[in-house]
Amino acid sequence: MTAAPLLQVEDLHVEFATHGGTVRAVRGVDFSVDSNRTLAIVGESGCGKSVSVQSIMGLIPVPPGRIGPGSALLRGQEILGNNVVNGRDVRGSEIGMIFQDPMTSLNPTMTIGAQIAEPLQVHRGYGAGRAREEAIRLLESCRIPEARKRAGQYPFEFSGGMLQRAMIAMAISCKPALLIADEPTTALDVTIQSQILDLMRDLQRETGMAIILITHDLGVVARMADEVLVMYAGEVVEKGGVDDVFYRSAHPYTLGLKAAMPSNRDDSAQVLTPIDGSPPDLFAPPGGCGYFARCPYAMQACEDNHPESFDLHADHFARCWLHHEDCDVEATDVHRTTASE
Amino acid sequence: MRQGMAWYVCKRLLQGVVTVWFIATATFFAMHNVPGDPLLNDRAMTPAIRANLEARYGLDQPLFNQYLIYLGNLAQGDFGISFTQENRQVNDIIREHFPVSATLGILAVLFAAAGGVLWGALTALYRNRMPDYVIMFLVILGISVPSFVVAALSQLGLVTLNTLVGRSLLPVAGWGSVFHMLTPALVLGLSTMAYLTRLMRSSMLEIIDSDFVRTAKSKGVPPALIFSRHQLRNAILPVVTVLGPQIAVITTGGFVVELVFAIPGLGRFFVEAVQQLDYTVIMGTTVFYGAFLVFMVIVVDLLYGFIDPRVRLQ
Amino acid sequence: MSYGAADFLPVSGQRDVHGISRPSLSYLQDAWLRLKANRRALASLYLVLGLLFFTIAGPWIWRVDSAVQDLDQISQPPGVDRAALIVPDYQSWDGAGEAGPLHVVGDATSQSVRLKWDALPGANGHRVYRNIFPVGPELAYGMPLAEFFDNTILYHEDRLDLRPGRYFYSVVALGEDGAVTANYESLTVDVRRVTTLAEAVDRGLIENGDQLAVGDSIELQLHPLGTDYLGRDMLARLMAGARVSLFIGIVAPALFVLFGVVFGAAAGFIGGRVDQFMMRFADFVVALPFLLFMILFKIAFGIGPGESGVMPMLVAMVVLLWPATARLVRGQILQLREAAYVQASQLLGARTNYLVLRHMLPNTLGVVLVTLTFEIPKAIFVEAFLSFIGMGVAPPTPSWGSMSNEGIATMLTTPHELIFPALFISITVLAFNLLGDGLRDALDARMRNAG
Amino acid sequence: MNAQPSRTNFSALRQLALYALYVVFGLAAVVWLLGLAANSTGSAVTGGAIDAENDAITIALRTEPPQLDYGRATDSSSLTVLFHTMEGLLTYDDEMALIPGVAERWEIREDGATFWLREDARWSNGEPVTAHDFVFAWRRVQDPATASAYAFIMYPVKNAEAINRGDLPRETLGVRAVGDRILEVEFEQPTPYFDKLVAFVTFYPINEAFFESTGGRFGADADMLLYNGPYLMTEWVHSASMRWERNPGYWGDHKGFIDTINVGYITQDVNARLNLFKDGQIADTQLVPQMLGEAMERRWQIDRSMDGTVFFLQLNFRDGHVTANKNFRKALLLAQDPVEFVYKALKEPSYMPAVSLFPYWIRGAEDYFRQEHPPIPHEYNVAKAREHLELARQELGLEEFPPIHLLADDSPLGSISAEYFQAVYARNLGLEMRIDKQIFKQRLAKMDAGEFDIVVSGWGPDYDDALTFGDLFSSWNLNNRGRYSSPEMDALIRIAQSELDPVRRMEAFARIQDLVREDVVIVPMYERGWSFVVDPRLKGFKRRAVGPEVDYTYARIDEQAAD
Repeated sequence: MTAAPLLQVEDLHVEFATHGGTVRAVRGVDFSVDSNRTLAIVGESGCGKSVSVQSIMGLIPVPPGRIGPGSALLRGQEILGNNVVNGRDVRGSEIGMIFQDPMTSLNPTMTIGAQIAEPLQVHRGYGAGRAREEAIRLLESCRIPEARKRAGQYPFEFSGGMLQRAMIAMAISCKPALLIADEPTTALDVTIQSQILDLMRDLQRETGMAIILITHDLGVVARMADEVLVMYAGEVVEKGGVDDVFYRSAHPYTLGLKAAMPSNRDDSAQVLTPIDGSPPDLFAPPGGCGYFARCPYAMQACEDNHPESFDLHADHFARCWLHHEDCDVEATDVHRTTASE
Repeated sequence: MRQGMAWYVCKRLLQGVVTVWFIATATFFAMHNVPGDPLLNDRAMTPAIRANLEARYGLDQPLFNQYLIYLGNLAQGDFGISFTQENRQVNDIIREHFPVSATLGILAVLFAAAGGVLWGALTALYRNRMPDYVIMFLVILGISVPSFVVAALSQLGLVTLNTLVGRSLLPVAGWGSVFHMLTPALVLGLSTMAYLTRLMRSSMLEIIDSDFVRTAKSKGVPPALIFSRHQLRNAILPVVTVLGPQIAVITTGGFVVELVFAIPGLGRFFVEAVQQLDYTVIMGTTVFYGAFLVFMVIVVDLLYGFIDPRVRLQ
Repeated sequence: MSYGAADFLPVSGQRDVHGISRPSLSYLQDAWLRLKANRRALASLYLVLGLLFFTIAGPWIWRVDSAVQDLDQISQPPGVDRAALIVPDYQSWDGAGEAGPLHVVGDATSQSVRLKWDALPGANGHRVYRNIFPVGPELAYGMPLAEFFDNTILYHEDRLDLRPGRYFYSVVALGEDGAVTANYESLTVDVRRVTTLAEAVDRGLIENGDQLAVGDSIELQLHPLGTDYLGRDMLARLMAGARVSLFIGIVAPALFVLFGVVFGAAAGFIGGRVDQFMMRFADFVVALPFLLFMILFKIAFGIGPGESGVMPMLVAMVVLLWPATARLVRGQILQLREAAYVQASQLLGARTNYLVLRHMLPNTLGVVLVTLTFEIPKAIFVEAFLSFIGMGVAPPTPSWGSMSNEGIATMLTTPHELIFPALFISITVLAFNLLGDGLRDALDARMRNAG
Repeated sequence: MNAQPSRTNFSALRQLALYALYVVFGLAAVVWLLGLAANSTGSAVTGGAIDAENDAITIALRTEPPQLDYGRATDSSSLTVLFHTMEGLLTYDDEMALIPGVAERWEIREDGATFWLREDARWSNGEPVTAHDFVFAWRRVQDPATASAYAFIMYPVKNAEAINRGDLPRETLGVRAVGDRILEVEFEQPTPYFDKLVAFVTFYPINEAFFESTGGRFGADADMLLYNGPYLMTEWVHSASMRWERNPGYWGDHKGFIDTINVGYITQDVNARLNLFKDGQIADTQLVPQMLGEAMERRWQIDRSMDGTVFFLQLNFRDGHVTANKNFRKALLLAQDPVEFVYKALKEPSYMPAVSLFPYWIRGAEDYFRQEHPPIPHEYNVAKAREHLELARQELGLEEFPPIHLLADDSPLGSISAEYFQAVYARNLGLEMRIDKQIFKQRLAKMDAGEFDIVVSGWGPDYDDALTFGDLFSSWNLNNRGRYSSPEMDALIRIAQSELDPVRRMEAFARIQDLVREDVVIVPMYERGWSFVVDPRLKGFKRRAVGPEVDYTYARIDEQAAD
């Protein structure tokens, strides 16, 4: 059965008008995610990961932002632009979201309990008392000890990890079908990180929700994701199942990311190779491949011709001229499909 | 916790008492260093008359004795008798005239706070658009014209208004009814209102794009609720912190308005007392205002804890 | 589109690295760039420079003594006709002249108008009035110039602030009890502006008395912004006043901020009991009611003969206003002491002086600069306020505050005496406020992303 | 983040508007509550300037009367209040002539005076005003414990000065009651002007029993006084307002016509008073020169009066001051023109350029003193002034004159005077004047200590006699702050004080007038006056040269005058 995916994003574009001109932050992104699945979006800072999901959530201020063309269908219904489906705001009810820095992402003058209860009051119409009880239950389910006492406390009384748990509790309070986690563990130390990730996994198992996980940490991706989306300069450069992307990386940028990531498998003299240069200026995106200037395999075609998206095999795509059938450049570490399989 | 609080209040009050003593001492010695003589009058005095007057005010004592007597009286809350209004106790003067200044001051602060928060929030919501520019221009105008000019002009405006209307819509000067207060309080609160508007605007702008507002949006909280629950409340915090000192500044700084609008407040007394070198009134008002200021700061510090949970529990 | 094999040849050699290449900037350079980008702040900076130019260079360009009184042109608004006729020197008058009903003896000039009249029927004395309107049915005769309680004196010489134009003089009979009656006689008089040779020489309009003769016409002194109540040139006074107001406005904050920095830095760096003690002292000073003590100190320091009173004001401000800066700087220093790079520097064996001068003070500079800019308008206002309650600078030294205060009295009749000084205060205060805003935005890292 | 305008958040605006509404209601409530509180600290004056229906008027006073304990009062504001509510042995009528007050007749002899008190003079508690009340009051004034600054005015009474010094008991004062209605006074020396003295507040009676009952707060509040004048003060909110009501127990029917006089405002600010007048809130107001233009435009009937005070530059005769040199002083006198000063610099039509120490309204033997004895006219002669200055320079053996210290008070007029004379003497004599502007009490301290060369000062009358000006420059008068001293002057003043023949006495004053001019003791500036405007419905309002500044005791409301 091939029902429509839970969330289907097609040809998403986002721009920002600034003093210096228009920043074309997201340029034609497609992806989809289904219940019980986790989609990871990886990429350098500023590659458009957060902007993509924030535009879906309606968190991009308009103006200066401008969204479109493109569509984002939640269960087949358009949510891009208005976020209201059947008269109900999907934010907080259908889609929950957690953010990078839990310290600043919570209102310092409201109790944790009240903030968790807020979506329930807004979307479910709960009364204050019932919402509060539910908030306490949610805190418990997010493994916060002494939840009743904690619910009455303020954010500054919480540690970072605790806050992120509270954020999760808040995001899932209305039992959303989709949880978007925007770099949820970046600001936390390693042990807490893994606890948070475990918690998310467990919650997914319990509720069957879909998760979009934005991160630049490939370790997190490996651990959590079912599918991976690699973004670069506002575009998707590679997309596929987690194993495809990791072990059969088909884009030089993905390879570059992997090379720059420490791995805990061999702790011997490991050499991390940073990617030279920096991403292109999104005020005036290059006509050709955005990675051209940094790519070790750059070819004549790459400079002026925008790469097509090549379907390597079952749901594994890469946007690189190397996969063109006429290309015979030597690039051993790039997984070339059509030739070998 | 509760005990800690009591101890904290005690400590603050004790510090306050020491501060008041410092103020009293500074005032006393500054006062007695002022060249001139409070007893002098247009008509010269014979040595006999002069001696009589000195004895009456204890000025025949050595300075340090005077200081001790003064402190002793102060400890009993007695500021002595006025040099110029010889039949009145300075205590009476303060008791009768401070409420006037305080009333005016409270109203001015209320105007300023209400106006500052409203205008500030409005300009932030309309940032970089016409209403923002217009209000900010007025605000800048409000802080760049000396208060006595504003006071004189507004009084002239009242006269013109009343002439146009053909009857006394608002009193031009004086004190005694609600209507007497409105214009002076507005004038008095104007610069504070301008200051608070700027403060509110910038803190509101900081909050508008803050992470937790984004979180609230992601929860689907309706805009009106985001504004009132998440933005306004947090943006007001810095405004509240400056409100305390502002109350004291406004209440003590009402001279200009009191002079121009013929209001029987304590500020006017102080200015007149200085011109007359009325030692006891000068010392009385200064120490009283100093104590008031110290007290207000303590009260506001304590109150602030109830508004900002971060302060309360530290 | 189709691609050929040539398209897939590797690119060799240098590629233009596509990236954001901004030169790295020092903190202050960065701040300067940011300030330049803020148009309002930049405009205010030019305004401040303009004011300084006005104050410092102005008197070299407009070489008019601010103390010289031109009593022929008192409270003159800008841009009035300055032509005057030269008449002989003033000679006193004892009422000589023909008798008759109310008439003018000699010429009616801005020097004097000589009136003579016959006793009105039934009068026990007379009152002489001058008006700017003809006497109407309400019998508003105008302003009373003189009164005589018997009929022995039937003349009056008006020399009261005469300006060129039309006046309506009335002589009113006084009744039995000396009260004004409705029995009056009126006369319309056109007054010409005149001056004498001696005065013209005195004012430097001509070299000596031979150049012109009685009956010639002459242009009186030019006063671009008009004159004040004693006929002094407003422009020159505004420049002189600028020196006082800006001196107090800039020097006083500079001094107390400097003292505050030293005090605060010392307290913050030494720390411990000394810090506690120093800050307690600062708390005391903060607790002093500012305006009250300002007034008190102002009179306690006193002003000697010929002194302007600027110095006592300065001292009083410095004594009372330093603690705010001290607290601020102390706070900053305490933070910086914990900063990693300072501790690193300390570990590397940097000496205390070096630490404070190289690392700590430069990093508090931004805050201090912003404080300073915001204190300047306050100081200017304090000066104006003291002038208002009569404790400002001593005459004849002008300041913008004292000039506005004097101008308030004549707000309706000669508004230029209020408008100009008040405008200068407003512009200055405005400029420094905007500059302060701009500086804060430029220097405050926290604000780097905001508006 | 960006400078782009953001989309208007209308729901936030609606929320804001809602809050604004709450705030407005909240403020209204607070204002209302505060209004209730303010009633007790101010005055809710209604009825405007003239309330013909209730026969009431509203006026403004310049300052709060600091001292209604009339044994110690010294200032014009207190004098004004006391003049309306109290009465001494003698008082003034609307023409400023002395008329009977509590005393119905009196007699002044060389060695003393007798006053016969009227039967129907009553205190406001119904008790009669008796001779004992005067004896008590006068003794109290001289009692050192009272510390009366004006005790000196009573020194002509026998033993007064010695009592005040503490050398004699207060009972030895030369005043006694013969029964309830005869007051006998014994003089220290002949005092022909004693009748004029007793009109002054220091000589007012005090009811001893009432005084004791006030517990030291005599005169501190409206109920801390007993009244015997045409008005009773029924309410006194300090610094804010007073209410004077017609005294039904007052013996005469020649004053006190208006039922209620509300002092609705107390403010020094002339602009505020003008605005109140324009707004129809007060019945009269003073007009300073800058206001005359507007007053004419509004077609007001502007009035004028003399204030009684003469202003002059007082010169320092102490050693070491260049002003001690007569030629220098002459130069100062000749080099300035009071006419120009008054008409150009001050621009005040009610002021008169001064030519003498004595103001023009002082009475002589028959007519005005200055009609009988005209002063030498002023001569403005710069050339002659420079000659005298050169002589002075030679006499003093100076290369150049040191800077001259010009002491002035902090009033606007004090400043203008100082600035004007600084410029005049710089222009005409090339002298450098240093202005020394001081607040009231500091200026007095410097005057007493002689720390000045020239001081801008004025002298107002205490009583209606030439002597109030005439004895100013006696060598023993402490108000002679320049320490001018001349045997001739002292001799003349002795005559003026004790001579019983009015003609001879006035001749002495005439010689004093000339001597002041010859020796250049002062440089006369102006006689102060008032320009003012009165509501046309108020008739009989007076401004006075001696005693109270303003006098409403003869005022009436004339409704016909209203248009």
